[in-house]
Amino acid sequence: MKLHEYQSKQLFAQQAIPIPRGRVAMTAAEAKSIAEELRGRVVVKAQVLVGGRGKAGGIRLANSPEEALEIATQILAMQIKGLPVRKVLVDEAANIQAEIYLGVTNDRAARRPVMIASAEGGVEIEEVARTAPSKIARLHVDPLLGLREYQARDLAASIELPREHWRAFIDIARGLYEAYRECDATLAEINPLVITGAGTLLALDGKMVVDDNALFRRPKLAEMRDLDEEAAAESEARKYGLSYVKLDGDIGCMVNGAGLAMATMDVIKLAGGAPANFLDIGGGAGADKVAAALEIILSDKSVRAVLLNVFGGITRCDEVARGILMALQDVPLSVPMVTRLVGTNEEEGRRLLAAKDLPTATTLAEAARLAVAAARQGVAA
Amino acid sequence: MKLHEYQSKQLFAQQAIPIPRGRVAMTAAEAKSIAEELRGRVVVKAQVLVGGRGKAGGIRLANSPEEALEIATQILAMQIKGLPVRKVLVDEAANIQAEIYLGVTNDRAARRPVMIASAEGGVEIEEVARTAPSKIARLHVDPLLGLREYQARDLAASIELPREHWRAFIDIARGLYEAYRECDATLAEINPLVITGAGTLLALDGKMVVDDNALFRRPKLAEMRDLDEEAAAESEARKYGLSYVKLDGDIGCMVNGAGLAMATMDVIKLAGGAPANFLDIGGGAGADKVAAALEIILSDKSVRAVLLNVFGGITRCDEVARGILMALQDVPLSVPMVTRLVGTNEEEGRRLLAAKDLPTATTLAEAARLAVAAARQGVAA
Amino acid sequence: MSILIDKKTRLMVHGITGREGMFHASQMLEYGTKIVAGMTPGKGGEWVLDGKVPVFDTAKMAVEATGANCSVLFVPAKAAADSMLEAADAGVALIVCITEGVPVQDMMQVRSYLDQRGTRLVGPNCPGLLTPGECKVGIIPGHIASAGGVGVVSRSGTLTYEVLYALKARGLGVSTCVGIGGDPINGTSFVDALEMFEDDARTDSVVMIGEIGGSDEERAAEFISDRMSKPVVGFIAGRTAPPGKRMGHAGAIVEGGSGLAVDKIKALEGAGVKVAEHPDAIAELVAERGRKARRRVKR
Amino acid sequence: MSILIDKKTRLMVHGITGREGMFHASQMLEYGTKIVAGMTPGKGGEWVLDGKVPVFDTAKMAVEATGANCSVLFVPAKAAADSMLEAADAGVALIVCITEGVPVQDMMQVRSYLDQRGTRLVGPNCPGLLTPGECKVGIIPGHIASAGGVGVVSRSGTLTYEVLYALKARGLGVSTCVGIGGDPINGTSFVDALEMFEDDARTDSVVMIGEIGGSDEERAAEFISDRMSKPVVGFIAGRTAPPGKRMGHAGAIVEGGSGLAVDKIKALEGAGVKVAEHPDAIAELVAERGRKARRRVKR
Repeated sequence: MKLHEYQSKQLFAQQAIPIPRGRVAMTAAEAKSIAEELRGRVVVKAQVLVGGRGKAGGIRLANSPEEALEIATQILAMQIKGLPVRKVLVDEAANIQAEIYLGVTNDRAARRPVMIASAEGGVEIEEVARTAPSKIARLHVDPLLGLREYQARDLAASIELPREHWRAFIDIARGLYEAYRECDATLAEINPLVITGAGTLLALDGKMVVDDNALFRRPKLAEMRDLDEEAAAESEARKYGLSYVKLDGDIGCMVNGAGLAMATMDVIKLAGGAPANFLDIGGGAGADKVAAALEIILSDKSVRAVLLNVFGGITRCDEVARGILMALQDVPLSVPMVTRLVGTNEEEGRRLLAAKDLPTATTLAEAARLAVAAARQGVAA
Repeated sequence: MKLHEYQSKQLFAQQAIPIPRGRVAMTAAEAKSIAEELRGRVVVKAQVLVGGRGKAGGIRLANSPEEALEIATQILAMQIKGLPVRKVLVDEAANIQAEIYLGVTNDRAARRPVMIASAEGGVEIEEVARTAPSKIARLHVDPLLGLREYQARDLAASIELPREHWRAFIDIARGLYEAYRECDATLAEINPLVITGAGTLLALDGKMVVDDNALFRRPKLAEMRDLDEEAAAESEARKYGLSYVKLDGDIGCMVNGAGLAMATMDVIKLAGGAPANFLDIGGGAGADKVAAALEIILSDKSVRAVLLNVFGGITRCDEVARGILMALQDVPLSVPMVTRLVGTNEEEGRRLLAAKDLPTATTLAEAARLAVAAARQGVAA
Repeated sequence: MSILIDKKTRLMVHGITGREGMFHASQMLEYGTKIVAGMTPGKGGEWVLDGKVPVFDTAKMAVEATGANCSVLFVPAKAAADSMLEAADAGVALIVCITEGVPVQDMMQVRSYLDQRGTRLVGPNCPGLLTPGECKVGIIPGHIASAGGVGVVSRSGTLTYEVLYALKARGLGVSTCVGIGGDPINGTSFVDALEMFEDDARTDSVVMIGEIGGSDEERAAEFISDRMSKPVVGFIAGRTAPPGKRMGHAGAIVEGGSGLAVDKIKALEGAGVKVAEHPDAIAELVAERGRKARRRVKR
Repeated sequence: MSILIDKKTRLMVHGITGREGMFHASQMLEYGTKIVAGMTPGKGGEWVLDGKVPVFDTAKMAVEATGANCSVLFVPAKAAADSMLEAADAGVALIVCITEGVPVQDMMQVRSYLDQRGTRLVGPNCPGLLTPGECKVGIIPGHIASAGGVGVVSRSGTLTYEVLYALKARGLGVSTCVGIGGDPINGTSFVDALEMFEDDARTDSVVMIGEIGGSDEERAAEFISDRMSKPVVGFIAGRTAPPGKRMGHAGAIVEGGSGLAVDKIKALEGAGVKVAEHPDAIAELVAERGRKARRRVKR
């Protein structure tokens, strides 16, 4: 789960990381009154869960409360990469002398957290990593010991941070690591971490991604989820423990397992079709999950055929079949559906579907061919 | 630093360990009003930092507020093992079905925390450990991982706790471990942890010892130190970072290093004398420390001679000599003093003392003989 | 021979009294796996599966009483870390964690601890292990594979079954199938499994099924190139996945630049791996390599 | 030969710019110890001790630049755990922590981490090491010991100096003196040091100085009885200490029943150790054993 900049910065502030004074506003009028409170120049920043806000014009400087009103009005009317801007953060403008990057994430290969710093913050860190990897300092953290003071100091030394900023940098790095730990984050980053004209460090922008699997023990973070920012279908899917991503094609997919779901999409493409979505019904999916999944797929108007591909491991084929039949009681099947059930209790599953005249395939390639043909027939009809 | 029962139980309660309702009282009248609040039978418990309160009559049951007043009056007039009782804890009386022991401490040999449990709580755990070691379950904890739920369950199973109490026991054990961690304790124990008539678990008595070396990061615990409970000389010594223990003899000792201090005491005894105290001026002791140490020793009226034994490592002999001379400016030397300075800058130290006519010895045995003789002469004189 | 599990495996099932645990324990038992113990706190003393399997309250008790040397976990995600540590402390040499949804920071701690002890973990979020005809630990349907010389290792669950199914249809048997799971931090990597297959006398070729995300496949390619003598056939799921979109597994996030299917395929092909275009083609490629190998032997 | 330190030791001094660090660094340098680096965060780039020793900001930088293989710590107690971990991570093989007052829970974590890495620690709260004529790491006054065949290991600080002083007065030289420190959780135990002395060609006898508290001496007695061929002379401080009273060190708490001087002396004597009544007698016993050994050789 991605958090907004303003949420991430609030979590940072709880770890005593200095952030600019400022607040989030839902309306332009609110933005103006925040600007009045802050006095002086402010920055109005679109709060949307995509990158590239700056380039899209979603981050702008305002010299007065009136200008803040005007800019907030404009930004709140924007869409950035298809996402409507519903909130703006109004922050005191900072006097920036230098921009640092500081982040912590999980290193899969090393199986431990890695803290990353660069004296060249502010730009795309991936770009620096690609073109000048020596400018990126990496430091692995023992997951049982946490980030120690000396490690944060090593990092400061590695990026050749002037020594007068070490104390502040060490405290911020340890605070950031704590935020990452306390929030079960998979990413916590400050970019840029600026050195101000007054010689202090300030987290000007912040980003956190929280491990969805850990939300059960982070109830306060779970409440931070911004439902506005998710497609309705994706929110609906999550409610049932389904993983759904909308795509551009016309063949709705319902598959158990992410790997098989991706392979199914690959095979649809090989067969000349295009998947309308990724949908993983997960392991141990019961009838209610399958029914919900089918409803979500059919609610997408561009879907012209459905391919249901289930290989039964934890999810038993008979359960899947019952789920489909149950869903069909509520949702009339507006497009053709090809099903493929193989694995645990497969005969029982196929028997249940065949009894209701639902076409079944045995190989994945065959299922994809049938689905692509069915979608074309739909278009032709 | 030892904590009182009522302090320990407050710390346990912060980890959600159930404790009896109750409060501490400084006067009998207060004890009465607490008993009135609690209603029903109460237990009045002397709060002194020694064991064996129960046997000494410091823990008594009161059936009414009036009885609580009477008992508190008696207990607050007591001395237990030489310590005056200045506070009583007034707790709701519990309906006890069974008594368990549960504690966590540092296992020096294993170099990790060890959690100890026994189904036979309430009595002296050392006694059970000695006579029926199989009734004591021990479980080592990885200091980086902490006490895990399964370990607490293993412990419950080891002491054959009825299964219906496992959930409560696991939570209490993990809470106790957290208290131990959060307080930098060297001991945290609940004895007895009782199973009540209502089938719940309750920490009836609690004891914590906090690592003095960690008090710098536990300011709230440092405030809990009960100055009333310490001899004035020991408090004074601690202020200067000295380690002082009053003993029964007449030869005051001032030594650097605990091992050498103990050996010095041993040698005094071998020479036929008796040490009046243990006093370790520690490593890196400056002149002010030494002066304070001398003042503390001389304030003990049973001291008939002083043996100052310093072997210079971190503490340099010239510093010690200057400390003595400085102290002698404020404190007239009422008894003879034998000094022995060997090690770093020893010549300079001896020269400084010799210039003021202070007798010096070279071996420890010689120093002890001289001090014992001086103390006897003092008695003869 | 085979890797990780065989007829000597003495299995303990964590969470055996739960719905999934019970269902799959009965499937494993039916397959011939020696389930010597079940483990559910609070249910110690019961006997399940027609009185064939004793249930214990703690893993320690189970291992002491039954000599279990392998643990399989069907426990809720929030209890998984604890169960893995418990199994390791009880002394089993191999832990297979089926549970999905284990927090990634839990996994980092667990791996760190298990590595200190030298305990092998497979998973989490994996289908487990299958040595056809000998032992099944996990949820891989037993009837879709027969015994033979193909080692299978996969990050995916159900996609693996596809491949086993297709191999069997072509008469190709499997030495051991290892589902390593799709989570970003897991116990056994591709390289670990490939190394075991290389050393296993029964295995004569290997199928490796990867996914987008991470760089485990790239490290596997390096290992294959440097150390493998046996032929490897590969497949990478997610060629058509849009970059940067999360695909159910945390393991399937495409991480800035690396982790793309195209890079993984390139790395594998560079190491001499035949990479299949779709799952059905995997079995075909294995059969083809087998024919070639036989032809080489004949000449 | 000697144990732990010798002429090849390349020392880094943590906290070299502090008062104690600077004083003892100059003493060590004067003794002949190769101090290759100092370490004080924020003072990197300075040169201290008449421009002989460069100061670094981090241990990593110091080790990379100078090849330091041993670290000695003169840092405040609250920074000690961090400094020990830093030195271990920087790759030194031996850490000597002079600092006293390190919280015991810090030490448990540090030991656990150092053991994983295989880094040896001596201390904390110890006087350090002295290999007479070769190298001094810590605060043991150099002039009170000469080179020879007696290995000395001690929990105490200044009491050790007493013994060194008395040995020298009798013309007995020392191979290495190891001050293991009096804290309840430390790096090197009596058994560790005895094992090294047993294996050291130069050492022909050992002096072991214990204290009340804990059971390290009892374990040492067991080791001596089972494994030591070289004669050991012992001393235990605290015969007259009242039981249960805290004696400055946390290490000197008498722990319920065990830890008493009388038990330790009994255990050592049971293992064939000659236990001295007072510190001055130690040297006498060593000399006596030496004479006996020589007599045995002569016959």
